[in-house]
Amino acid sequence: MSILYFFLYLLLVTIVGLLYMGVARKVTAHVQNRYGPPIYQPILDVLKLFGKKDAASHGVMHTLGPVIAYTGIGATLLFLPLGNHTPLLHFNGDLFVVLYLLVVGPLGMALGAGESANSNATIGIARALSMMLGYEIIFFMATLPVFYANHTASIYKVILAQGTFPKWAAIMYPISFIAGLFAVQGLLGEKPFELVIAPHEIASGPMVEYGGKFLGFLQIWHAVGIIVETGLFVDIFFGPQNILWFFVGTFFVFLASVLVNAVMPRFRIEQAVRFYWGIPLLFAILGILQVYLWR
Amino acid sequence: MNAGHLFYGSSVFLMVMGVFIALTGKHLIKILLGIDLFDVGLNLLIISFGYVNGGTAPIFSRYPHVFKNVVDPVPQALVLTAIVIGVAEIAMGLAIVMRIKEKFGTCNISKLKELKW
Amino acid sequence: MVSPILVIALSLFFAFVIPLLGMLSKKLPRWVPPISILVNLLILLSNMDKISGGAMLITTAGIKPPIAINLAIDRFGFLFALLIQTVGFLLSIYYLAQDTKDERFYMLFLLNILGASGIVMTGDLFNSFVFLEILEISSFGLVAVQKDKKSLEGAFKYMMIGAIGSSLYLLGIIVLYLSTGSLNMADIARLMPNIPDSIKLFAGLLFLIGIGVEVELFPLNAWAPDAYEGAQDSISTQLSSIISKAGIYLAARIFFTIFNGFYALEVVLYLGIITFIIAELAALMQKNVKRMLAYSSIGQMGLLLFVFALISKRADIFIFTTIILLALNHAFGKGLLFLSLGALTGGTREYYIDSLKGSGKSNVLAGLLFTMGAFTILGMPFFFGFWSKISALISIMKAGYVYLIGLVLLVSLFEIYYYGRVIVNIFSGEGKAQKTGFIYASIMVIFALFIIAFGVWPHPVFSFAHKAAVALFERTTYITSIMGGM
Amino acid sequence: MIRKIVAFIFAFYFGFILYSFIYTHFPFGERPLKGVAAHYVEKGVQEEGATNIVTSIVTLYRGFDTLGEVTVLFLAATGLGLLLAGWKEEEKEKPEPTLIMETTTKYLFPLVLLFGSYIFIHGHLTPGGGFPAGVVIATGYFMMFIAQKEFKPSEYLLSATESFAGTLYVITGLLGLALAFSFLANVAPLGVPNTVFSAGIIPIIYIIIGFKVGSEMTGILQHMKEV
Amino acid sequence: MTMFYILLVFILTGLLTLFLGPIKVLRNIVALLGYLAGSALFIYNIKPGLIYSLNIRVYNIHFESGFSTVFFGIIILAVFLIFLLASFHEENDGAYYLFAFLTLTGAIGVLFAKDLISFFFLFETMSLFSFLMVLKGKNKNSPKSAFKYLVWSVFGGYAFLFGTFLKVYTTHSVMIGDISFIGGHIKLLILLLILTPFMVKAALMPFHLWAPDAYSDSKDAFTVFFSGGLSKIGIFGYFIALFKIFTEIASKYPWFLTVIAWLGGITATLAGIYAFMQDDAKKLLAYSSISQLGYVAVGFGIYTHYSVVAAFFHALGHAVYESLLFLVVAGVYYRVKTTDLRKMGGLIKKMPLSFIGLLFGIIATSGIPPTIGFPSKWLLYEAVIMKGDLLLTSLVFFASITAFLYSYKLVHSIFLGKLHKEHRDVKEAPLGYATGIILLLIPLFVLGVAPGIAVKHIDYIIRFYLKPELGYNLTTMTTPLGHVNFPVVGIVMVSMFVLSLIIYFIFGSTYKADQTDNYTATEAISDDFELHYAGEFYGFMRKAFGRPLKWSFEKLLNAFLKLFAFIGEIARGFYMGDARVYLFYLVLFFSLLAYLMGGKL
Repeated sequence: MSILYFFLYLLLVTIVGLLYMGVARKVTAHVQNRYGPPIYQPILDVLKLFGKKDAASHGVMHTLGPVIAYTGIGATLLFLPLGNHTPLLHFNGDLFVVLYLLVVGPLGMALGAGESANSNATIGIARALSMMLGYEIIFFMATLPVFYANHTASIYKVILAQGTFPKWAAIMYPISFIAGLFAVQGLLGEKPFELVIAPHEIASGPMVEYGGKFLGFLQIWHAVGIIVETGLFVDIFFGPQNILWFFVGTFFVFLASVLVNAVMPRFRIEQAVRFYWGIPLLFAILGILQVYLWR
Repeated sequence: MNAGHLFYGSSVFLMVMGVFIALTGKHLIKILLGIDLFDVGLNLLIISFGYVNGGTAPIFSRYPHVFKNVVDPVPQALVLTAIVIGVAEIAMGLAIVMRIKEKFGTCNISKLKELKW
Repeated sequence: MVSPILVIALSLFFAFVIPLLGMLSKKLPRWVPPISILVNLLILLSNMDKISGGAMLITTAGIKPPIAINLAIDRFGFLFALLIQTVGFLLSIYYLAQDTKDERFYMLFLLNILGASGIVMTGDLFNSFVFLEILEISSFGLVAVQKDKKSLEGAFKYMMIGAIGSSLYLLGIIVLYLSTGSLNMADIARLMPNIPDSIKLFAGLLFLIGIGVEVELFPLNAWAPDAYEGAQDSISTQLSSIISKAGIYLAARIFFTIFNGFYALEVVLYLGIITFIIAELAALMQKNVKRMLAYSSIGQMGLLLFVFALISKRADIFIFTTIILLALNHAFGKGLLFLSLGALTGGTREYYIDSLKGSGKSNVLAGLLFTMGAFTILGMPFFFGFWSKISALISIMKAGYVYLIGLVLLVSLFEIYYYGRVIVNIFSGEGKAQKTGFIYASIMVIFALFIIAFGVWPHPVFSFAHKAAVALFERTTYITSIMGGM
Repeated sequence: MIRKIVAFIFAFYFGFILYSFIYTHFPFGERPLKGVAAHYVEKGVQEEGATNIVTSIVTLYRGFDTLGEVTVLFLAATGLGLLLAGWKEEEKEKPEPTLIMETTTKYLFPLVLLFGSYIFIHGHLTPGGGFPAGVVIATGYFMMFIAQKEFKPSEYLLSATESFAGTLYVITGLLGLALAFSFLANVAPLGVPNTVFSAGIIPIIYIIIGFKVGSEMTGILQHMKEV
Repeated sequence: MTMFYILLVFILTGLLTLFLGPIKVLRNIVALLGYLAGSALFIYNIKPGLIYSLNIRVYNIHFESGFSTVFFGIIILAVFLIFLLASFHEENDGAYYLFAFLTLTGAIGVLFAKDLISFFFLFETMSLFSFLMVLKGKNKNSPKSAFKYLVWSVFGGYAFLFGTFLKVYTTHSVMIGDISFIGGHIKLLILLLILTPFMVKAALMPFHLWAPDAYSDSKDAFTVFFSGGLSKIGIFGYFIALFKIFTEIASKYPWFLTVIAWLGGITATLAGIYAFMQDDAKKLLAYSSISQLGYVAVGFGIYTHYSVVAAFFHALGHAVYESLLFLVVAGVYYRVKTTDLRKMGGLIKKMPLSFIGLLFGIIATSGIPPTIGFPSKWLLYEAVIMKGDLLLTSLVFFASITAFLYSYKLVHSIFLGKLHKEHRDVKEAPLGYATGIILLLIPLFVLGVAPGIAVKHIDYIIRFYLKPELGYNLTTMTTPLGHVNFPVVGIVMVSMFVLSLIIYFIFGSTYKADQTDNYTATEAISDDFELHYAGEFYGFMRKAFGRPLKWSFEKLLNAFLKLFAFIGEIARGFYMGDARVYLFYLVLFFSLLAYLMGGKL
């Protein structure tokens, strides 16, 4: 029974994620004064990709890469509470489990892309990993005060502790929240941190050698990724009390990110990393100081 | 001014001159002579230590008549040894100097600067 | 009953015989030193059991001390005599394998060993001066024997300082004679309390300079690097393993047994540590490996003297055990270093660190032996040096200078630095192939075996050194065993 | 100049210290004989039979020193020989000795040798002994070196004398060890003091020393001359 | 007595291999047999609580075994087995095994030592022979690196010795025992001095300067033991110093622990950054090793039951995956004769087992579940947050991000990307390496899923010193902050993987494409075309870090050394005069002393 439940869960999140992507394209198009594709377009794309007869593979790892990527993000999803809704699997100390599982996806993709022997792919990966030095640390530092203040390492407990509006972490720890917002932009890989894909520069980076069902995998990986990443942020800073609220929260966070994306140019990689070590880091540290002062 | 000043003074003076020459001399043989002078001064000093007021040489030529008042024989015996040792030292030194003169072509001490590094 | 005086008498006899033998055949003289020293060793060993607490008294001219000269061998002196003869024996074997030389060289060598053994065996102060002179004069000759610029210069410098130093030593003896009326060490030691302090001070100062030259004490040791560098390798071995050891013996005898630690020892305490520091600092940047070893040798002697002088702060037998261990370690370790350095250079007398590059690879044995020598000097475990170093530190601690241990260790770190640099250098790059003769190699291996055997199982050495230290420590026993119950 | 001044200051400071020390502590001639010196003066003649106390000290009481002393001289001679061996002789203008010198030295030489022998034979009776005697003998040779152009004693002979005398000295000492259980013990009969055949082994040792020192000094002089 | 015999067995094995030198097979067999004999003795006979002493005249050697002895002993012996397996294929000679076994003797002996002098003896033995091992090394730089290693380890050893003497002086006991009762601040000095060699061995900054060079320039097989085994002595030393010697450090000098923790954090971070800037596989791994050891220091610095368990477990994990990584690199070097990351690539097809080894090695290094790297990192984060040092937590987190960077660089540059032309005939690493890889993969997973096996033992070691707070059983851990069930994480991942595979197999088919069959923006490429992106990997990060990357302790140290060299030159000037000057010293000395004695004359 629970396995079936899990399938539905995964399917739901995947579809919602794909729809978010559709929204993103639509919004960006409107911002740029274009019409844009329909919102469901990414779903069609994925179906088409999976429907392709065959796909080129450069080797075992190249084949397994997208599979591992989806494995990682799927496993993460299981530990992520969608609002007040108890996650499928949970135990109290899951923050670090989530954080580490979150890495499995990029790692799988990186391994797969690496084997393709295409320099564009590897450069993309190198950028992706380097970017982590920027946004991951900021994200982590931004969320730490929340966990610290609630004396737990469980995301679920943090949600429970926040309850309703005035107790939102976003309001209690605004400095950390701002730092977290910066981090989310990088976490989602949107402009100005769109260095990994950088279509004009490195031909969509890690994805360059992927086609057919591999690309399909990567698409749904990305889709779930959007939900998981924004969801983590929303869980921690807004404490969504139900699943609807969760999706509303993730949607708005994502929308904000997309809007920024639409108007921003792209950083160079070292600029991006250094950017994170500037103001966001300051905010993150101030956030930590704030929680020290309040306790 | 008693005899003590004379004997001690002159032998110490010899020693001082020996040191002074060894310190300031440029020529190797001069330095060796300085050292020798030092030795000589020392030997004289040792001999003068052995003097006993009014004493005679410790040779009892009219044995069995024994003089009670003789000078100390021990420093004399020691000096005998010391002189010979001094001679040996100087002889060895001279041999070295001769070789130095041959190898370096000079006896100037400030030219002996092979051993530095 | 084989009288230990034969050690000296027979050596002299053999030395005098060498020219006669040289007239018969050019090959004969080189066999004299090994035979002579072997006989000496046998004589010494046959007397091993007879020497117990106190000193063994051997009169000359059939008259009891203090009237006549006597030999006084206690366990301390016996140990040093054994050390000197052993190293001497090994070196004499080494010379056996060298090219034909003037037979007078063997005479000089034999007399050098004789002088050192005489110093450690005699019980008479003036007699020790005579032997000291024998030792010194033969050393000048041996240093200069190469007859090239460096050796001559080294010999001359050594001679100048040595001559003045020993003259002052003589003056010291005379001062003591004038105040006690005796030249016998035990007798003087007995009468020492009667001498006014000011005379003691002055005599101590004179002895300090005289012995300081021999034991390479700080301001008086400037000749040492030059002489070590100028001399050929085996002679450098001799300088560090034999001559300086005789100096140590003399220092212990005079400053402890005679002066009973009065004044001069305190000066030695400071000068010892200063010597250690300055010499190690000087070695730090030295490019000429042989000169570096010389500095290291001076440094080790400084440490040894420092430890020795601690006795003035705290009377403890352990301190004497330590100096014996240090002396043994230094004798074998430094000897091995000089010899293996000679093997590494292949007799070219090119000692610069760059010219040694890769020599340890082409001559693996010599390289390894050099490394072993360095390790024992550095006090690495499984080498004898470990125990001597630990003992030295324990002695320093016992005397209450616990913070000085830090300083000593810091300075030892310099040692690691410069020895490590050489070791690394000889094992990197490619050197030209050279070979070491069988005898040469086996001599070095015997040195190394001593170091390792003592290092792995130090128990016998400890007990031997301890007994010797007791003999040195109990000066009243020494005095009564020479002078009779007084 | 500065060097000289500094050296002067320090050398004189050294002298000043030394002088003031000895002058305060060992006033000249006011020291009574004590310790071993007193013993030598009182008992020396009975014990060893030599009227010259210094001699008996040198050869017997402190005979071991003398053996060492002889060794030092021997060492110097051999060392010198070793260092100067293989010297490349340079041709130098040497002044021709005059006829007077040549002739007188020829006659004087045996006399000098005789005088030297006299000194070492009477060493235990009168001032002198083996060392001065040896030097006197060497002086004789020195005279010959200067005055006679062709004079050249056999190196072999010198060396053999030297070695032989040395070995004899040691053997004498060993005799003492064998007969009286003490090295250099006076084993020969003491005889009547103040006669030539007295004082046991002292004359023997002095004769040996005389030969030895004579040959060694001559050897040294000869080596030096050849350079 | 057994303890002594174990050491004796190792020493004798070393000597035997030296004398059986000429025949390689015989040597290998003897080494293996000797090792097996020694470790069998260890495993069957060493129980906590054994005591043995041996008298050598002045000194008494005291041995004692405790829980920590068994724990570290087994780690070291296990890693040594891996080293032996790999070294069968290395170029070795008699002295090679002699040095290796004596190093082992020292390392195992240190675990037994009960008094500080024996400890020092065995510790120096270990340092000395590992130095010789590095000196024998594999390339031109080895002697230089060995020199660096020697100087550093002796520096540590001497500091330890100084500390020992201070302790003996103040407490009159040479045993490893408590010093917290000593008055004054000298006990802190003692602690610091005693801790120094372990900080050096565990390459804690700023004592790490020797490590990258020594690790990368020693023989590949030995590096496995060097990094995996010997660094554990450093950890053991932390334990000895902080728990056995200064038991009340937490209450008396809490700031000292904080400093250690922060040093650990800085080490982890900076070493991680240096690691991903390296272009040499072994250098990269060396820095990674240093970085991982930094976490251990953090664990000790936090000084709670959780953190110390985490530190111990991390040390264990470090032994497993760092050995694995070095072993794989050794195998690769054996085949392709280079460790330069820019000269390899695409070896996955040729050396699949090695790839799997390296892959799981880096996964464990990065701390991704369900491998051995995860439990310790999880616990460490919880511990640091509980301590309340959020900045340190962030620093440690930053360090673990760098782990992803260098891990990927390593695996990509060696195994992924384009295969070089000259490597087309490369075969899988030989049997010894393969065995080693498989042997190491077992604990890598087993302990990752069931950490309780080890945690139980660790708890025994430290529960005597710290209040046991961590709740654990075979597969779970519980702290006040949270709870984790390791097999569940593993099962989730495996089942998710299976699901993804099913999706993969449902749709479409794949065909194999050649490596040159690539998107290159219409440029035609041939076999010779350099497609592999390995040079200047993360090169842009140099710009990101900018100037601070150029700062280094080494430069500071060199400046310091120059000062000493200058003093040395001055000291040497003393010995450069002519004979008259030397005589002048003599006269001066006389005058000075006479002047000082002054009126007394």
